Amino acid sequence: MSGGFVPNLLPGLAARRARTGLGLVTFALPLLFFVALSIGAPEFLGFANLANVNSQITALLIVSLGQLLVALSAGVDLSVGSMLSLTSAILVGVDPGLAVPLALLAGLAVGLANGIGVAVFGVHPLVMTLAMMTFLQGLALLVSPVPGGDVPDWLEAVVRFDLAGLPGAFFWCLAVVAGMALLLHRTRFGLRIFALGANAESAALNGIAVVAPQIACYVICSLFAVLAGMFLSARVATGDPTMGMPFALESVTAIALGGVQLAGGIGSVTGVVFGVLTLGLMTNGMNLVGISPFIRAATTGVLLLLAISLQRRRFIGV
Amino acid sequence: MSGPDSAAVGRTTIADRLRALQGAALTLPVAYGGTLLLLLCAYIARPALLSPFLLLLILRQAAPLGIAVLGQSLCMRVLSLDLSFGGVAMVVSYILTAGMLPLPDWLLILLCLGVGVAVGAVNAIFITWLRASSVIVTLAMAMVLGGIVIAFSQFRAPGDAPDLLRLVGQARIGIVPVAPFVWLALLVPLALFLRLSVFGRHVDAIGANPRAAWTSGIPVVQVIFTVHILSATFAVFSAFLLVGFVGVGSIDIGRDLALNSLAAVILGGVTFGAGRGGVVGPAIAAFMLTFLFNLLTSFGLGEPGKLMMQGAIVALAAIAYTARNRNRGIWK
Amino acid sequence: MTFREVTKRFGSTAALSAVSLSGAAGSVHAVTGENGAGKSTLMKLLAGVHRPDEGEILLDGGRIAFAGPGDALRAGISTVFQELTLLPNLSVAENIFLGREPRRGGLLDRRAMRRAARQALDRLGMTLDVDTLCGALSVAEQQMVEIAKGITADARVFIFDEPTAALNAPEIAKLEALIGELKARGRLVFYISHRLDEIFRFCDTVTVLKDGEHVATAPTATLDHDRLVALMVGRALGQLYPPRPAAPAAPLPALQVEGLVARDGMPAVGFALMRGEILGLAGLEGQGQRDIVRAMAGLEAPSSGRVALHRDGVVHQLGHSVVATSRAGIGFVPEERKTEGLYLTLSIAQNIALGLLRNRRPWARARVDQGRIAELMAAMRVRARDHRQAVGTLSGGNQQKVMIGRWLAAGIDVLLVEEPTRGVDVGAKSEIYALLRDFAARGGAVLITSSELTEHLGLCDRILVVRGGAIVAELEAASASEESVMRHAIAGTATAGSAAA
Amino acid sequence: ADEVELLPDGLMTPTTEEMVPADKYKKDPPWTIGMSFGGVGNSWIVQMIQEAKYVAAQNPKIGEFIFVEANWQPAKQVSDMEDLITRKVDALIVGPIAFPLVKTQVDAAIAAGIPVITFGVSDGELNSTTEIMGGGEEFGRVGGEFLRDKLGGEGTVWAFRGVAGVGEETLRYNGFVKSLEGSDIKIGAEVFGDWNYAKGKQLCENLVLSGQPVDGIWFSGAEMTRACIDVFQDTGKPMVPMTGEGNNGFLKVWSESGIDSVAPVFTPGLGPAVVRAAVALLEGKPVYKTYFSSPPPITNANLSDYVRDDLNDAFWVPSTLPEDEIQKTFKR
Ligand SMILES: Nc1ncnc2c1ncn2[C@@H]1O[C@H](COP(=O)(O)OP(=O)(O)OP(=O)(O)O)[C@@H](O)[C@H]1O
Ligand SMILES: Nc1ncnc2c1ncn2[C@@H]1O[C@H](COP(=O)(O)OP(=O)(O)OP(=O)(O)O)[C@@H](O)[C@H]1O
Ligand SMILES: [Mg+2]
Ligand SMILES: [Mg+2]
Repeated sequence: MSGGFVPNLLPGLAARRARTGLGLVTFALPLLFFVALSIGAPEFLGFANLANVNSQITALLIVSLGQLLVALSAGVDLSVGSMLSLTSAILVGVDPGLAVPLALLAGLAVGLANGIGVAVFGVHPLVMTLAMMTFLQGLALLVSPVPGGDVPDWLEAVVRFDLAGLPGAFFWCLAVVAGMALLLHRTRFGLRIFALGANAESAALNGIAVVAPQIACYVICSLFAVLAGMFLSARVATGDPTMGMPFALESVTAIALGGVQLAGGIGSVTGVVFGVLTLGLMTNGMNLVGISPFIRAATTGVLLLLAISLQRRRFIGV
Repeated sequence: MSGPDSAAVGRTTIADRLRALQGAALTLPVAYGGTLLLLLCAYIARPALLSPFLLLLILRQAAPLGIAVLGQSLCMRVLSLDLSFGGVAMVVSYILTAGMLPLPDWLLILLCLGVGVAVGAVNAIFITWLRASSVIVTLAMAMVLGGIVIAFSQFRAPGDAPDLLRLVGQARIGIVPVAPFVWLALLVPLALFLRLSVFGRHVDAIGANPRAAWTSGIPVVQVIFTVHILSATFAVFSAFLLVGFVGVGSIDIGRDLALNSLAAVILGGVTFGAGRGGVVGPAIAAFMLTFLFNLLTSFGLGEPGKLMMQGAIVALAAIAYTARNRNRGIWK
Repeated sequence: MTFREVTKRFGSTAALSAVSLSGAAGSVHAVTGENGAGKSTLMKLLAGVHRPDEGEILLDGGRIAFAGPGDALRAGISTVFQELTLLPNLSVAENIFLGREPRRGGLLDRRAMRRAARQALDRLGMTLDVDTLCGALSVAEQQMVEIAKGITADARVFIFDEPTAALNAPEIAKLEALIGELKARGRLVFYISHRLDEIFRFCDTVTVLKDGEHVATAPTATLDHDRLVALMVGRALGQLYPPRPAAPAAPLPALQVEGLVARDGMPAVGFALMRGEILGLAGLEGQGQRDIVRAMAGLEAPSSGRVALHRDGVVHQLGHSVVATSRAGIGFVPEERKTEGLYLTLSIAQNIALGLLRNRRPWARARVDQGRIAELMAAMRVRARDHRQAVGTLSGGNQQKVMIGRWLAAGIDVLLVEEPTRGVDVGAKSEIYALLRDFAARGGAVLITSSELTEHLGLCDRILVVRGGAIVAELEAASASEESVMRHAIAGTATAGSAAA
Repeated sequence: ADEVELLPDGLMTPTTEEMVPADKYKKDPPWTIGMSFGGVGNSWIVQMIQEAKYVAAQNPKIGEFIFVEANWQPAKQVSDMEDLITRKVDALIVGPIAFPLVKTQVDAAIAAGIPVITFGVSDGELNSTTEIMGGGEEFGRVGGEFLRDKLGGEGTVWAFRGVAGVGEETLRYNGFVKSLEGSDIKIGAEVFGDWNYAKGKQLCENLVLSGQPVDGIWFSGAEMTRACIDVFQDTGKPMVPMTGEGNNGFLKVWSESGIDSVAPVFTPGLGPAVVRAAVALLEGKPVYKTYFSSPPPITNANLSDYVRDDLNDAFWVPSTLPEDEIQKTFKR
């Protein structure tokens, strides 16, 4: 297996790509879907449909950007889905005036618990967040056992507006992408996350704190999940204690499609945007093309395998 | 002066030995302590659960998870993951119970094992040759497998399980159910093989440093291949027991297998990347989780309370375990 | 700055016992001693990595207690650690300024960072692109970046823990000049090295540690090479290099390399490695020695060319895979022991046992002779608590011994070694040399690359000089000199076209 | 007016006087009809969809019948509906995970001139054109009253619920709880078996094992009753009254074991009913605002009229499929 490990020598561009994890496939795949759908489904390029796609991917994008941060720090957060559900439950389950602050507070607490468990006590992130996922799912069902209730009006207004003909979701995407890009690429904090994700021990020998930033990653990730929960609840205009269930694995899938390495230190906001887009186009495309629901799961799986196998990362790993 | 001195020496050696003993106890996987604690809880609150008859039945319930855990722990020892268990279980359940293939039962069973090997091999091809992320590969594999079953079955519930598997899944000798013996029959040889064979050493090496294993000529790719094939095969056995126990086919059989096995493996003391971890710890952890589900159901907390307790207990167990072993790290 | 009676224990091993030492501003203080003597541990106490179990550390008369490396940095102590600490996914500039990134308006000021990084590299005479990711650098380049990082810190105390283990003479000269500058600016420099000539060249005072205890501190001027070695090793050391046996009349080839193009764009090389000989691939840093060795070991697929193993009159063409080459009987010792060489979390015994099991089938019984492991550990003088100690907790030099020992145990024909004695003390060096010579004498063949020219001259039988990926000269080590090798290694001076066949 | 018959034999009755104005949604064929359903995963839903598809396929005026399911994911259902509206279906059938989730999309469809047929009774929560349902509180009440009757108004019962958080599930449970009001029956344990045989079996075993007292069991339907009967038989626990549903597998076990039970009827014919309603709207025929299906339950007395020994366990009664279709898909 001569290809098992790529040599240490990567010239300029390739070297830079080594940090972002971006490859040709990252861009080519959604582009391919886009072109194929433009040709194959007449409704696809309609403004209404593109706006739909935009709204449909926004929640996943928000969650995935949070997941990206945790993944860069060499962790993973499986509790994002339940956090989203809990947010949704809180939004309709408590006094409307308290709902949003309470949801944010919950996000903060969950992120702290995850982060402290992982960074201070050294629990494996998969176990810590899996346990948290179960716990939060229970809590969400406790707060609001069945779907229903009303989301605060102002929140709906903040999500479902149109500006200059563009849907509100578009601006949400813009804001979170810009925010995360700024945090990751233009602050000390961002740079240090890349550093400690690649090798926490070396990073610490370089004199940077490793525990607090790691906790911060989990907190920010949870808060992003809360944000996604607020967006999604406002979008469907009601609460649902199981709304977030698919998001845990989908967000991990999306970032992996975007070239982010779960081992830490490699990934980019751009990649995540394209990863989310890939998944979004897959779902929308299957609805438009009218693929039978009975072969949909298999189709998604095959497309995923295809996408992932084209990436050929540097090392074998999780 | 010499008197107290030598006494002090004697004391320290005893203390040392005690400390060593305590150290050994502390490095035991969390599953051991956790199981004891749960048994204690049951003793106080639900003594009915501790009757031998019921304990044995719980053991039977734990067997499918326990077998899946064998595969998962192997994967994690070579820094990989296998989340395709649910998909494998669906395929097995469908092949065995849908009656679409007019084959005798034993051939169906062989066919399932063949499918397991194939699934493991495909997983491994993606993970090694194409160097794709094992999380995504096996998740996608689960989707594909489940999707194929859905496409074929159109969600129709399949028919009855083969008699042989029903027998194994449900039969008892006296009060002792048979299923745990299947578990043991897979666990013991695997544990021995890993402990005694060159293969086991290679697994340790790859877990400790895959790059070093590669540069020193250990057949990393073959080992990962074998591990994934074994893992998928164990998933097939796990599904055999599930199908046999349920007695009829079911679409979403084994849905929780992947994530529960993951939790059990880690609670059982297998760590990513340390080249450490046995087979017994995860097995105990599989029992612990199953016992926990039973205990929580018996408390009648309702779904929310049950989920919250389950999450809190797993998290606290993991924290307690790693916190004790904290000072074994690099930072002192 | 003063260490007062510091003691540091790891479990039951005492890495340092009651060591006292002080260093004055404006001086260069060498710390030396055998592998595992406690040098790095002592420095790590100062760098905030470890905290002393007993005793205290005083800086300007005040007692210091650091919670971590960050505190030490902020207190003005800059450290170049023995293990490389560069992050592979950060650029050179980012690595140099990690932890003290320049900011403007609260955001990273990448422009300023790159400019300052450029300047730092210039001081070291390096022409690296500051945007290159460090994962793409060779070990020597990484070491230089580490030095750049250490030197740009605005610190009062500078620690260099074996900065030159992977460096060549010209780079060492650069470092010497920089350390001279620091000294002139009134800084205190702690300098650790196993290269004794450097100690005499750079340092004012030298402290010798042995088994975690302080042996002596003396001005370098009052010592000479032999006395220093005697202090370190506790005995007079005879010949560092084992005697060369007489060349056999009709040498048998072990490895035959033909038309090997290790990487696209490199010239083809061809040479034979004989049984019983130690062959050196010499040359300046980054001239392609590494690519040639790695292609031979099967780690990287060459663009073209063949490598054949001769055994018992039979020629085996080797495939391009590490599994195949190692099965055929070729061992490879990489220069980066932490990432590519060792299983740090496994014990010494497990590491060595993996060598012993090299050619066994996966299903075979993994029983190894524990006696053999003990024997090897003794022969290599591995300083460890016992064979169960995790390799990751050994001192650097002892790790190197375990890595070489693993291959010596593996029953192989050919050993390809990158930097055989990186970070190894003089005493252990002579042991490793003797082991390699012994291996060759028993019919094996050894190929080494080394940044230490004297090692080539002392250990090897033959030296191939590599420049620009081509073999430009073949020299008999016995008759070669540093000048003659350098003449071929530096472009322009040697007559081109004298490439060996 | 000539009333549209959505289902024969009194299976379906309008529950309001209010009608959709004739011709309001009249359109020329061929039509595209879209159906978004919350999810599939049990054999009742599968049969319901199969029957709907069969009716659609038989009707030459329906050019395309698009069925999408959301895998019980609210966000996906909303997206599915958006996509269907974008595809400009002529009529939209929606079986919502919960009513509030789809309110916006229903409004959007109505605004776009697409009639919306809701699978469920939203009591005005949705602006659907027409709403069609069965089961619901009535389903739960039938079971509850049966138990109340059998237990003489006192004792402890277990409640086996469906998928947590699904509207229909909550309705059934509420109906059950209401029917117990004023009696001395208390609910000793409450679990969510996801309407699934395998999960129901595991949970029932857990409850039986933990030695909880039980005098009767209420089921939210589907295949859980059969699972529980199997567990009681396996463990040798004396049978207690259990409620069931019109599932052939259960009916067979019921008639063989001769236990006391009742089966509320929840017909898969609801599938064809919503399709016929859509067709009627597009044809411009008069359609009532709401319909409900609550035929009398199956009891020990009329059990033999329903049980079909020649068909497999996945068959649900009463079905609207013609006999040859039934034979084709449900033959043992
Ligand atoms: N918990 C956090 N969440 C979000 N951003 C953070 C967090 N902690 C730090 N940052 C960001 O990371 C950057 C670095 O902050 P930090 O306080 O670590 O710098 P510093 O090294 O202390 O710098 P200085 O010495 O100049 O104060 C800042 O831009 C800050 O906004
Ligand atoms: N983290 C640790 N855990 C346990 N033992 C350790 C640890 N770090 C160092 N040691 C032990 O402490 C002793 C001193 O090690 P140290 O690294 O200071 O040696 P050194 O003098 O730097 O050697 P070298 O020249 O090989 O670098 C060694 O015996 C080593 O095994
Ligand atoms: Mg600050
Ligand atoms: Mg050292």
